[in-house]
Amino acid sequence: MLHTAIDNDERAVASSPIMELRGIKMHYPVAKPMPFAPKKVVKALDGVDLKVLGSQTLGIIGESGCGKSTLARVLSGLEKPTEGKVLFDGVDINELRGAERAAMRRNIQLIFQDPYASLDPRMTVEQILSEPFEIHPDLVPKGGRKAKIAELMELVGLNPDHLGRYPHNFSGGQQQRIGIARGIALNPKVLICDEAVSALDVSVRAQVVNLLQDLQRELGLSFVFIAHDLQIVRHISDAVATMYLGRVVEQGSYAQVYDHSSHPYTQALLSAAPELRQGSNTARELIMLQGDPPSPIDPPAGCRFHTRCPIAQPSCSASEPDLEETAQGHQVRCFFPGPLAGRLN
Amino acid sequence: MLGYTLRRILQMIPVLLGATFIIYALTFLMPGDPIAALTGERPLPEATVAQIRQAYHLDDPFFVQYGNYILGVFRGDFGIDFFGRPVLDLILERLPVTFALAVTAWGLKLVIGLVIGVYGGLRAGKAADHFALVFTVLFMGIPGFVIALGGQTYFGVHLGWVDPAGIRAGWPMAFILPALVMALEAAAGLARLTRTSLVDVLRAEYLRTAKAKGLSPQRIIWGHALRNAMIPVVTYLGLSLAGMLGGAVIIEAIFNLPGIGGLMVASINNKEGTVVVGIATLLVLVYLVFNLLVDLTYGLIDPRVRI
Amino acid sequence: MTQLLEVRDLRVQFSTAQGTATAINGVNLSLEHGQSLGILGESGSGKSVTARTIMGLLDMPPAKINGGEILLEGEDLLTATAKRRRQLTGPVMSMVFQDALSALNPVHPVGRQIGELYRVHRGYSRKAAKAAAIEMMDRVRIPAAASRVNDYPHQFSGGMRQRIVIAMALALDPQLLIADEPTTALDVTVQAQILELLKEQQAENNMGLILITHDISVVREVTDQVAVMYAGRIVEQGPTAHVLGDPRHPYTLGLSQSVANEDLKGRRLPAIEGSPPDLLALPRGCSFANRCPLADEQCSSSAPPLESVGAGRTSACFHSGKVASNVAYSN
Amino acid sequence: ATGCSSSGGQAGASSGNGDASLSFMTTEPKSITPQKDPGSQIGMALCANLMEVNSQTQKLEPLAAKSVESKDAKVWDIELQDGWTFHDGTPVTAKSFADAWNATATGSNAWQGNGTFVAFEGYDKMNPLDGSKATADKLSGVKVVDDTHLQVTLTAPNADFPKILSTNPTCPMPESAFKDLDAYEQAPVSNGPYKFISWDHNQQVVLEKWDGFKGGDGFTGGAKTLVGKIYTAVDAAYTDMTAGNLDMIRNVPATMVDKAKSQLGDESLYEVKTASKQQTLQIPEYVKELKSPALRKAISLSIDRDAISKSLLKGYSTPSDSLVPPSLASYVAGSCEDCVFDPEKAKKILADDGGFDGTLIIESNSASDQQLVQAIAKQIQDNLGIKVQLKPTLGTELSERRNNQKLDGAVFGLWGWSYMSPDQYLSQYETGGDGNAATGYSNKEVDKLLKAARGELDEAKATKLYSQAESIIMKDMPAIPLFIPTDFGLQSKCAQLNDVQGDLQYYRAGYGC
Amino acid sequence: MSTTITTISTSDGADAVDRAPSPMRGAHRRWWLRPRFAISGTIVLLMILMAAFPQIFTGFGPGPTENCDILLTNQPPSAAHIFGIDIQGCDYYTNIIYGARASILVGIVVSAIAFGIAAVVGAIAGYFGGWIDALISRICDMAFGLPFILAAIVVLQLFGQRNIWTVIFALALFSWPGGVRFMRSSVLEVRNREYVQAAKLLGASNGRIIKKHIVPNAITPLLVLQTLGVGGMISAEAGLTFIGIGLTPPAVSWGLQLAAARDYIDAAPHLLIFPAIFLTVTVLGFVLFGEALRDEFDPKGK
Ligand SMILES: Nc1ncnc2c1ncn2[C@@H]1O[C@H](COP(=O)(O)OP(=O)(O)OP(=O)(O)O)[C@@H](O)[C@H]1O
Ligand SMILES: Nc1ncnc2c1ncn2[C@@H]1O[C@H](COP(=O)(O)OP(=O)(O)OP(=O)(O)O)[C@@H](O)[C@H]1O
Ligand SMILES: [Mg+2]
Ligand SMILES: [Mg+2]
Repeated sequence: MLHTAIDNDERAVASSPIMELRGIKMHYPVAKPMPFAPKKVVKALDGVDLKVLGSQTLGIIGESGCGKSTLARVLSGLEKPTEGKVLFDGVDINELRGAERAAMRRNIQLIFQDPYASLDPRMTVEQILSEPFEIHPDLVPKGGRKAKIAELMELVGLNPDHLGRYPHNFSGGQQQRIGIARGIALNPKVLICDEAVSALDVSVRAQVVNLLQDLQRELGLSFVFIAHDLQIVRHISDAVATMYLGRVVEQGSYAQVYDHSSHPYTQALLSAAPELRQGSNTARELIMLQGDPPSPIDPPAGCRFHTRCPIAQPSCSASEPDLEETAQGHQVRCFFPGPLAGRLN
Repeated sequence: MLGYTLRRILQMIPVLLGATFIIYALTFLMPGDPIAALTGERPLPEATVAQIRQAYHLDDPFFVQYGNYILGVFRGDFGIDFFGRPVLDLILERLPVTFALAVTAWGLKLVIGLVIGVYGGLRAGKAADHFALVFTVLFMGIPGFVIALGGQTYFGVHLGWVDPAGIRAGWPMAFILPALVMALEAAAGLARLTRTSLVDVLRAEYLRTAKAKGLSPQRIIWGHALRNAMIPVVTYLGLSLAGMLGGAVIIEAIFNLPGIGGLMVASINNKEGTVVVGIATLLVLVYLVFNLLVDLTYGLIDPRVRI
Repeated sequence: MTQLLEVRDLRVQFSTAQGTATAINGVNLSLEHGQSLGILGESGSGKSVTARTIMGLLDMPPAKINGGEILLEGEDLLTATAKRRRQLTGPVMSMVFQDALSALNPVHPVGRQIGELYRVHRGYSRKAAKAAAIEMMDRVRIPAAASRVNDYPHQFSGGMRQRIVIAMALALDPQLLIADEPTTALDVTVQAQILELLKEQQAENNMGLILITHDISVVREVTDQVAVMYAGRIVEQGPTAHVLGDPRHPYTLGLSQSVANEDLKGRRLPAIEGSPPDLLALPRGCSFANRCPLADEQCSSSAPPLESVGAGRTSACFHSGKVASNVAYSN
Repeated sequence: ATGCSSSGGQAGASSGNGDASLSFMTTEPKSITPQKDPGSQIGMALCANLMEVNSQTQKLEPLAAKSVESKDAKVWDIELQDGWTFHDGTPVTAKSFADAWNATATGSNAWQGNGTFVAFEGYDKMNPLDGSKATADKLSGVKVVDDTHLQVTLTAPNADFPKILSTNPTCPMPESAFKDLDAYEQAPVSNGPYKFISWDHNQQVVLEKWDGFKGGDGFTGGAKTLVGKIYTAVDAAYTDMTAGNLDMIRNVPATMVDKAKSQLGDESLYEVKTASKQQTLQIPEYVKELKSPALRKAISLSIDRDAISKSLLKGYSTPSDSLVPPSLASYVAGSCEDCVFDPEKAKKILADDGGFDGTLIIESNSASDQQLVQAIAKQIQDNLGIKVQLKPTLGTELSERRNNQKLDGAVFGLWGWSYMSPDQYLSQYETGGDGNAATGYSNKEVDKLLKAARGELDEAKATKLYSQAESIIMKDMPAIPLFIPTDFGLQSKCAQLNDVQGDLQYYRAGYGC
Repeated sequence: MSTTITTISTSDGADAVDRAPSPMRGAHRRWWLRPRFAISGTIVLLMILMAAFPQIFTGFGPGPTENCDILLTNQPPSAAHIFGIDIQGCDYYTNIIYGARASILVGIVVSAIAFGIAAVVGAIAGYFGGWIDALISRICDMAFGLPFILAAIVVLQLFGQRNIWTVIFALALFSWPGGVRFMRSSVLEVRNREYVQAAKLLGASNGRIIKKHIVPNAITPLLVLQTLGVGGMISAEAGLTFIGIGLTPPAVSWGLQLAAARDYIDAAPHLLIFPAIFLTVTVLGFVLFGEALRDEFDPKGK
């Protein structure tokens, strides 16, 4: 049985980055209208630098389509970025080959949004959970696998007697637990959760979030946590990055980003969440963003947010601001950072 | 749309080349010597045979023959048959008949298949649905020539409604009966597809929206369900027309329609390689064009498909 | 004055391969003109089925309405003729669906889909219907509506599509609008826009609104009244602020507690353990008993009725008095 | 029957304004130039040959020729009729024939009539057997003496030469034809009783009686218009006839006869009087296992021809007991002693011969007579107790295998004559003769007898020589005679079919409405 | 102050309920009681039995070509010969029973081959995409575009002796492209499923992913298609034989019987009627069986 209370300050101790993204660009080609027409691309990620610190949680927030899932795929090594480096322990994972790559594979795992879709419906839980060990036979000797699988089941709070069942025999929350068990089977260092709790009911969501936090404490995992539920991201994260149109526009500790956000987009985003407005210690007023995010095929010139920014100045469309440090560990990509209150017309 | 079409046309070239190559190679491999068979029981003198071979380039190595053939095709020259008639003429003479037959059959199949399919789909799971299934599959199961001969005797000879054989009556009278037979045989697949697709669509959320708008059932079915149900059906429809062009051999023979089918069988029997390949080339071309048309139509009825 | 909507003891069952599932097990609801009611509950609790039953959109079979009344401005919908129902759906009551992409017919331009309402219910000409559709699209703030009226659903973003669905629902200025999870698929910024739009339209037209969701903060934000559903039943109902601030049913309490908040940072979240009962075999007693911290013998032997627990409030719990002080969910 | 064309036919059955019209079944002609497709009924109607069989007298008579004569059967003098013209009015001259013959004998033209001229002097130069290039482009044996006289020299005496002149490959062609053969192909001009009107590909060919024809009765038919309706299969034609859309069908399969009797009435059936065809099982000499004459005889004895003829063939075939059909003068009844059914004797002969433990392969054309071949095979297998395997192949392939001597076993086949002469049958067993490739049978004695018979102008003597040859061949039994099929035609009420020496020709049918 | 009653989040199977049961499981229950399944299944079973052990049905009587009497040719049905006598004078009932073998064998083997090829090739095309997919798709186009009859005739011409295996070969050669397309599109659907990505993340090789995840999950529609196709192939064999390019005697098959019967439609209609009935019922059986299977496997089914 796991401990119930987690010391907040204990985790806040800064550790060295276990993963790092450097200048990541992920461009997807768009189908050409004519056989010899010029090439066009979707710039899903367009220059992203991020650090994932050891045993910490990095939360990522942003509107739909801003590139969060793409980031998750690039981080996990499912996709090779068009440009830039994905460093794990200082080594670019995309340069690794053969055995080294296989070994690296174990270190980064991804938990998917839809718990049911991420489990092969034709496999029993036992088959699903033994797959990692079949692929990496050296990890656990054949005889010990059964025990290891049972241990995993227990770890995520599932009854090992249910190993013979199929995914559809489980509830959504339980399915997500199976997914998590598979994710941690290989003892990864980094677990990426792309909306891993979005599909779950509130009460179940709470259970899974608790489980993730328990695991982090127990196993020293690092998390990259992507979610639409901003309150949950705040709850679980040590550091948070806000993304907009393929770029990180603000990052810092959860307190810096949530309570002292300096980028107008972050502020608008947070203000839009009713759960953050209600019963929040920081007074928030709804800042309604107009319109949809521009197309990632032709992002606006200058600051990418200027088309929807409530405090945009003509200069904003001329050039793009850099991600600049406004406080210790707090970086903002804005010419006019700071609280919006009082600056809205 | 234009770009898409262009790209598709470019893709056709290798397919066309490949298909003609296969058929060419196969006819080349076929046993039996067309020249030896030319004069029946009396073997031709060697020299004559050699001379004829030369005239038809049959003595060239296979790849040279094929190459020459393809070059000819690109110039619109499909070669000549052993009686000196241009193959293209032979085919084009008969193509309209097969075309008329296939299109008529296709149209009838469309009507029969859609009506039965929609009928079954709207009453999915009920007796009418099962009846529709058995009806269509029954026609699929009974050998086509049985239906054909029966229809020919009854409607053609007994009742005298149509000419039992030949195309003298012209379109549509000469084609109705054979086309109907083909349509009945082929309607089962369409009916099933339509039914399945319609049942799927009837479960769709947007039909619920339509109901929530207070629309009448007729309006819901005609205005919202059918067009969506047709989307998966269109592919099948287009390709089946191409298939009917090449698949009417038996029906053409029974109803004495001078179409491609008879020519096809006769030329294979006589080892008229150029004719066989010519037919294959044209039919593959027709198939590819239909395929393209289908996909373009697809774009028309389903706005989500961007072409 | 009559209530806008009154649902009395509604019961709906589904026949499935495994047996009969009781999806709605005696639901009572009432709504006045201009009022907004939130329906909360976890997945599978029967929120959508309730909405569909009211709208007459259930597929029968497999569904079967086993009893109850649905009175729309005093007129019983369950006994009305199909034609009469059609006259009411659209002009008097309408609905917004969750998944806006699948709720719109992919092969028709959005303008046509909105305009169809005017053509069918008001007999507009094609041209007039189109003009009305543009006006409606303007009303839900679709930029450059006139130029987008001929676009197809897939050409719009998720938020815009949802607005079009709302435009369709509002087109004939209905008295009652049922919105079934209108923002679940959307991200927060768009959600804020949509909720704002709904609130505004409701106020403008003095329309009754039923908002179905499992997001407590959304209910808090938008509605005056809230009903909490559990396993096909309303377990608690009353003014939103009161019900959520001071729950009288352990399930309501569990729901409101399991949401993260700033003060819980760094701590475990309280969660309701277990899962809802099997609808194929509902327990004899209180459906929530097996998950309830307060459950005792009475709870498992008989089902608690929905009883008044204060001004305008009802709760279906034998221990409604003990909830606030005595329940805490583990964390 | 002729001459009633003017008596005015009823409307309906006839075309247009009361003119008598008859329609007949044909397949889409590969060509309607007689030299290219000698079997074509259309070609026959278009062309008047030098000699022809009179349909009334059944005798071979000069037609376009005034006379065809020879003293030694080797050099033949031909005198043409005076004043004959082609349909277009140009005169028919000796050159018209010589030109046509030379063109037909030119190998590279690959006209089907080519082989007809094999007996002519100079043919070998135009079609060298060893594969070398042709050294001549004209038949040296054909000499145009003057406009109405031709002299033909053969490589060896052949008394049948006048009969050869009655076959279609010897048709004349007008000079205009050679200017544009392709155009001629589509609209041939000839000298026969009917002239070409139109060819609607795959639908019909229309011919019309030519007023300028100078041949007498017995060479023409009764209808003013002849319409060859094109069918791909005889079944369709039959159905069309039952629907009243067709007047004449020839080569009606036996399976159709009973049906026709009941549906169209007895009078619709025309039975060809002179049987000209025969079905045999030929046994190639080069198939080692089947070399023994005793085995062949045993096989022959094990086939119950009567039973098959009565049941399967419904009596529309008669068992054959000779290598030639009975209609030929050289026929000797029972010349094939072992063509009776005697399974006991068969087994005994086979046992005495040492038995047979291989498999008897029977090749046949997959498109025809499948049931008959099966029945025969079954008889052999059941009655003789040897294993029989069928090998049906397509016509072209079978021809090739037969001509190139690549058969794997016995081959079932049907043989018919082009003109009525024992030579047409027996040359199959002459070294290098017509159809000899099938069996490859070679016997010097037989060769000598046949050569002598051919050169014999005295018919009685020739007949004797042919019979003699046959009895020698029969000893080796390179072919097992099976059946003489009865040939049927179908006619509507208006058509009156007749045949000339076993050949039913549409254009000579009378018009009876 | 508060009574903490419930256990904590790692509580085990207490809440392991059978959630919304999958449609498949439900449908599978007593499937054999469904009329469509029962009827078609019985037909299919019967026909397969007939093909495998014709002796059972002929009561250990003589084989198809034994005890024949050519003199009895084409006799109509009688008490002794319930289906009458065929052209060769043999008992027609026996013949038809033995004829099942060729038809069923062709139907099943061709479908099985097409199934195998389509499964493998379709999986490869769909999974790898790119030029492999383009190549395979173009090849499929070729095979599709060639008129089936023409291609089959030409291929059948290549064989001197045509027997059941050559017919199977010719049919199989041109009957897989449809399956490939089918398989390809269902693989395309499965390929991007999250469980496949999860396997990739675990470091699974392409081979393993295809074998363990893609094929098992994408195969059902193809399986159903090919079951439906059995009936089609049986008809196709009969059709080829009918136009004289399929089986040749002494083989016994319904196609041959129908082809032979054509000449005797009036004289001996029983020759046509009986094999036609058998063929129709068999095709019907297999098609219905495929349909029933489809309904069983279709998650949207009921
Ligand atoms: N394989 C792909 N090909 C082309 N475009 C892609 C591809 N994957 C993602 N994109 C585009 O990249 C952008 C970012 O997508 P991504 O899925 O990362 O967004 P997201 O932030 O995860 O959104 P959501 O919150 O809706 O999941 C989108 O515009 C998307 O359309
Ligand atoms: N067509 C149907 N057939 C069988 N059971 C059904 C059907 N539709 C709904 N149900 C059942 O009725 C119950 C209530 O479903 P409903 O859709 O109302 O839940 P909900 O509260 O809207 O859940 P969610 O939040 O997931 O939308 C569920 O248990 C569901 O399984
Ligand atoms: Mg995403
Ligand atoms: Mg719902």
